[in-house]
Amino acid sequence: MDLEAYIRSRLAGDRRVLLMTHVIVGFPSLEANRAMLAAMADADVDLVELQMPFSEPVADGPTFARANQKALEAGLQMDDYFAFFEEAGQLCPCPRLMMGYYNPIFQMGHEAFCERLQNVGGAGFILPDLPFEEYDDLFPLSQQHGLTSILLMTPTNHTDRLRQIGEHARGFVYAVARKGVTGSRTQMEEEGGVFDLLSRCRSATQLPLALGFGLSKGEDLRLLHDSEADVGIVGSALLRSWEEEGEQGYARLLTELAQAR
Amino acid sequence: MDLEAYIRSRLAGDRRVLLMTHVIVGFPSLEANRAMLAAMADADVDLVELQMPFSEPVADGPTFARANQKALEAGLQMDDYFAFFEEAGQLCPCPRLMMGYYNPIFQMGHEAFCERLQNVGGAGFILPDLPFEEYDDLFPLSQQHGLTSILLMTPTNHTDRLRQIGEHARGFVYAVARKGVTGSRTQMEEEGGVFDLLSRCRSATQLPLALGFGLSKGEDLRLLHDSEADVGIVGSALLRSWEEEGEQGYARLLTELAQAR
Amino acid sequence: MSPTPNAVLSPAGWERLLFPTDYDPDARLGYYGPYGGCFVPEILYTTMQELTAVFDQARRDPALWAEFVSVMSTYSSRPTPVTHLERLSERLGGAQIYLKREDLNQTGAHKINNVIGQGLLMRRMGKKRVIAETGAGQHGVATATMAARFGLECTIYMGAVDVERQRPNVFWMEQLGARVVSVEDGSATLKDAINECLRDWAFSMEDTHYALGTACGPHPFPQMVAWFQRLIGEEARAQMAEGPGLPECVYACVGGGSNATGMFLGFLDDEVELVGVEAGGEGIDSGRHAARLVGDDARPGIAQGYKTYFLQDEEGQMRHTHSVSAGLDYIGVSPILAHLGDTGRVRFEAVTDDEAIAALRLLMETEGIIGALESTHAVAGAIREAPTMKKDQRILINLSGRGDKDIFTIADALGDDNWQQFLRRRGQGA
Amino acid sequence: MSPTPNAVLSPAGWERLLFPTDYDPDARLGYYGPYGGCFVPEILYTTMQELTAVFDQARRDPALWAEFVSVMSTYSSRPTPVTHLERLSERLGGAQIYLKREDLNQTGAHKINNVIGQGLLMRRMGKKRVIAETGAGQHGVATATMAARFGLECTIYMGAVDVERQRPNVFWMEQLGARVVSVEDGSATLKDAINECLRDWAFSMEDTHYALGTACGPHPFPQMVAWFQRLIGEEARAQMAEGPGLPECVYACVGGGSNATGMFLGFLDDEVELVGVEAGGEGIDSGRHAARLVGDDARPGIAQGYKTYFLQDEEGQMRHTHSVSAGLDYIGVSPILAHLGDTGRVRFEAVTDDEAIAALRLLMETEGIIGALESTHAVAGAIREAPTMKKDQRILINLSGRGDKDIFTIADALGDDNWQQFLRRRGQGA
Ligand SMILES: Cc1ncc(COP(=O)(O)O)c(C=O)c1O
Ligand SMILES: Cc1ncc(COP(=O)(O)O)c(C=O)c1O
Repeated sequence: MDLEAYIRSRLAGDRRVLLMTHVIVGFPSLEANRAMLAAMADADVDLVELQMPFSEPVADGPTFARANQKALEAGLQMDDYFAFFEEAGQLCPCPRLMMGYYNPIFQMGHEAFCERLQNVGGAGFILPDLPFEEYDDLFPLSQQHGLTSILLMTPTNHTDRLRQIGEHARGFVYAVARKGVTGSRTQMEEEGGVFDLLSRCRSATQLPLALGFGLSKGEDLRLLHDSEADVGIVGSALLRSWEEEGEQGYARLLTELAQAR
Repeated sequence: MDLEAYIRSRLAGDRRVLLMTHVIVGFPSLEANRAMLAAMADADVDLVELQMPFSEPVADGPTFARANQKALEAGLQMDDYFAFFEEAGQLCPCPRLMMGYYNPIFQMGHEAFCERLQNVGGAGFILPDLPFEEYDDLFPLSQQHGLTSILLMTPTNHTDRLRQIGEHARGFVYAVARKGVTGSRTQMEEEGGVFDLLSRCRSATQLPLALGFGLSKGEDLRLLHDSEADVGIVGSALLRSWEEEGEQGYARLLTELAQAR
Repeated sequence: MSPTPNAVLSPAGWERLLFPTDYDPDARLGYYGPYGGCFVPEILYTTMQELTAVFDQARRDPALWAEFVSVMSTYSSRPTPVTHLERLSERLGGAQIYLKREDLNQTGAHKINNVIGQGLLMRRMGKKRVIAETGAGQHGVATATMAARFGLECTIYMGAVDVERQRPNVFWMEQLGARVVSVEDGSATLKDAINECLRDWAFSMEDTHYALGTACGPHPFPQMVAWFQRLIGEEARAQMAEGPGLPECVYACVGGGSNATGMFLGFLDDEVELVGVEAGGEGIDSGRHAARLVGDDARPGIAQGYKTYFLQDEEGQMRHTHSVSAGLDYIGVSPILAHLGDTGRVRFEAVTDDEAIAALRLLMETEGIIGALESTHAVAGAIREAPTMKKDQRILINLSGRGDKDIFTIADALGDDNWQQFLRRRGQGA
Repeated sequence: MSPTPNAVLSPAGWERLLFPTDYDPDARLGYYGPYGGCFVPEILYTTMQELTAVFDQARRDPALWAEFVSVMSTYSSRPTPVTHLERLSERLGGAQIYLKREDLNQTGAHKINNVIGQGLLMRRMGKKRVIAETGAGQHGVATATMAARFGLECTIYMGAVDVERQRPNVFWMEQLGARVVSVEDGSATLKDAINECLRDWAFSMEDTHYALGTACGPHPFPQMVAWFQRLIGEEARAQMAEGPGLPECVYACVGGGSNATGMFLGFLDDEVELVGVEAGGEGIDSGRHAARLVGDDARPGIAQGYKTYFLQDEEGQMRHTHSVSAGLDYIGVSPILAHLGDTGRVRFEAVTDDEAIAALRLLMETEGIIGALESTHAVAGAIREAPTMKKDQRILINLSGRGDKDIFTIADALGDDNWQQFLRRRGQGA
């Protein structure tokens, strides 16, 4: 089942919105990542992104930037990443997306990347610093390997740009809730904010919309129930809860989020 | 008796050359100065210069420069200087010359200066930073006050300059033995050195010649016996002996110098 | 020594090099051969497009260039002179050596050229806040200077390591009214400061311009920075042509590549050999260096918004670089230079820390000129080659900046005891 | 604000001011009204005469001036620009303020003008060694620079107190190949360094030239230094005349007086008010200052080879002076300025340490220009007056140097904690 169909089928149940979560592989440790994925399985999370650490994470705010760096300092390499990606499939059954920066992909080669990601069971990938014009053979190759390449739409994009992205998008569209990088809170109900963005995205694509950047609690998801959004993405808030409240706090937040779907 | 006549009369005795000594008033202390003058009296010195301390002693080398500074730091003022100048007349009977820089004289005024110097029994003065062109009314005033203003001739002066100086000179001419400032040794027998200078000075003046700068021992005076020089001036060597060997060493050097006349 | 102007680039090659096509909102511009591009998060797409459009309009408007030249000649000392180094040339016994004196600029380096140019663009865009990265601190000081002069709010991002290495520059930036943010991420040096600027910009682009300091980063920065810096090369070419005659050979140091590109563009269509000098650090073999185009340690990659040769490991993670000169200590290099290297139009050399310091000394002793350690890399390159040339041949070196700013580094490198003791006394509040 | 060009000095007044008669070996020249002269020990008489003769010949030889201008425009960045300070003028709400940018010179101050000029005279005299005094270190660095460039041996005398205050400059002088001698005598500052130079010279005059750094000292130094520095005024007058129009008022700081004299000479025959700004230190009343022509603390006297206003006690002993800026911290003042003050052609003002520091900050914040603390005295003077003038009136200020060199002093004055902590770390060898 392709990603779009999967999302639509999950929404056919009683979930008003789906939950996609995020892990930086290798941070705080692979051990911790395993516990996180187990908690996600318990919460029956719908989708998960597994971020591949990179030394120059320009789209990430301080929390994730430091996490990237720590994971690399701890020695995480590509082999470890893909091995964990595979293992994650056993820990948590939902579709897994590779998320990361383009350079490591460019270095291993598009073909090799697609092959490896397919081999470890990836559903697709998100490359925030690779605009669609630069995909080159990544579009056809990803399709050949059964991978969905996810594109982003943002509040600063003009209508034609959104339309162009819509034309290239597959699976679902990652709608970036606000300006800036990962990690800050988003004020959901701000004038001209999230809901405005979602309706602009909806004019540009019929694909499911996943809203990310700054969602942090059940309430944020609930606010999406009657919106154009099909998926809510929670990243840094979860990492923060792990760091501040440990495994139990993490599980508690996951449960809150899951229940708010 | 004027200074020139005094020198000629002393040379009429058995002295082949006269000895002029030097004191920086207030250094190391007035007390020490008194002992110095007493020793000079014992050695029957022929002439003495009493240097008036100045804050910018450009013609003095390190030893004297520091002595000027120390005397001022110890609080020596003009009143002290002239009082000591007068007292020196009791300590040592020979003619006393004021030696110093021009600015303090300029500040007190030429007239006042001449009057004060006359009142304390001065025979004349030497102002190494005042070229004869700048004397203005100092020439006539000094004569009115019975003071002889001593000019300098140096190894770097061309013949016409020496002749001009000769025309303005009175009493005797202070012949500077070498380039530089006070305080370094002079090699008396160097090629084109002291004796060359003396004969060039002699062509420019019939006045007695006093040779100074760097004479330090009896032998230096003895070398002047058959020269054009009428007076040998010893300054820093004496101060050095005081500092290094104390009062007794000082007296010993004075005796050596006196005997070498 | 065999200049071969590349057919593709000549005549008027640089026009085509820098402006491959007219602006077209649907086309992604900014490629120089396979290098360049604009790899930014989608949130910055519109900003980059707007900047490209504004720049594209401005560069076709003769009034902008005239205004730029006018500001540079009344606020800085343009045209900067070309100095003939008679004593150094004599000492080396070969070619006549000439220096283009970017060190005499306001703030002491070529960086001000680019910053003033971007300042003028900001006026056109109506933006009131400027952000910039800085490594050596030169670009930070230049940006803070421009911000003060133009009345703009200013934030400078600087790696924590560089903040410590370049404290005097931090002090001056703050005095000039800038906020200096110390960046603790990554290797806490220049590249991390660039990342931090991109992050700030992703929030603030509405009222904020990012004044990138070298001919790197996403399009249109390489093009824009090179375009303003070409003032160096244009002046120098005219000065040499009117004076002693065109040089056989032109040297410039290569950090990000802005001073080199700016200089080289003036001579691209001439029979003049162009040599870029990279930081060889402790030697290419030691692995402790910042040479991207010399040696085999760098490979093409994509980071910080553009594609070029990067010093990176097998898996695409950026490596730590090393150079005695903070301004050359960078993982990437201008895509324009990467391309000119591929085509053979520019030759690249690397010079070690020790050679750069020796060149600094020789230049001081023979000519009384204190070059920046960045710039003395170029001097060192020329020193190697001059003796093999004839006395009637000419070398032109771009002295991109002055070295006063490097006193802490240079005094350390030369092991000056008096300086160390002085610092100890001052540090104790004496 | 009522410029009254002095009849005696105009027209072409400066020609007559500087060169009262032709050279005549029997006449003692170098008087400006009652000030000036040549009060040196007889041993230096011949040297002074020779120097006067060489200079006298050189100044009548158009080739010398042409060579001077050529060196200054290829080795330094002459003509230095004039910068209009729009933001500062606006902030003050009065006259339009312009800066003559001597800070953009090679070595960062006007001092290089004089030194290069004297270097060209040395070539004519065939002398191979140069000595110089320095206070702030600027003149020492300039002299060491010239010596390196011209291939001369160089010794710089510097008061021990200044050696400590200005360590960075000492470091650079040494790197440039000069021997720096720390002078412990007297107050161990500038005046004592001058004395030490005169002492060295009394030994070494045969192969050595004393390159005095300001328009003071025995004739022909005031004349010679002013003659070379007038390049500033000539350029500035032409730049103002061609551009915005002549200023109503010209400001310059006055240490020894070389930058002020050089600037003022350009405007002596114009209806332009000339204002010299002295160092008011902690205030004239405090007694801790270096104002010779403002207030009553100085009287005419003779020291260091010339006659002028000196800060001295009743008995003619020189006093300790004080200023936050080492370059203005001097007992005497140019006899040319003393005379121009007497005749009313130049007005003198004093500015306190605090005002000079405030002006430094304001200039940085509004215009991005870091002036030397010496120069910001002139800026402070103009800041006082500008608001009382009309918006279409013009003030020209000579920015004699840049302030990077003052980082230790300025950071102290501003009480910058980060800087102190940085020094502590560096001092501990971190
Ligand atoms: C004086 C100087 N030269 C050169 C560089 C290197 O930059 P680029 O290669 O962009 O000219 C720097 C960077 O800080 C610099 O300060
Ligand atoms: C920058 C600067 N301005 C002014 C002066 C004062 O000297 P003058 O009065 O001779 O110009 C100095 C002296 O060191 C200086 O360095």
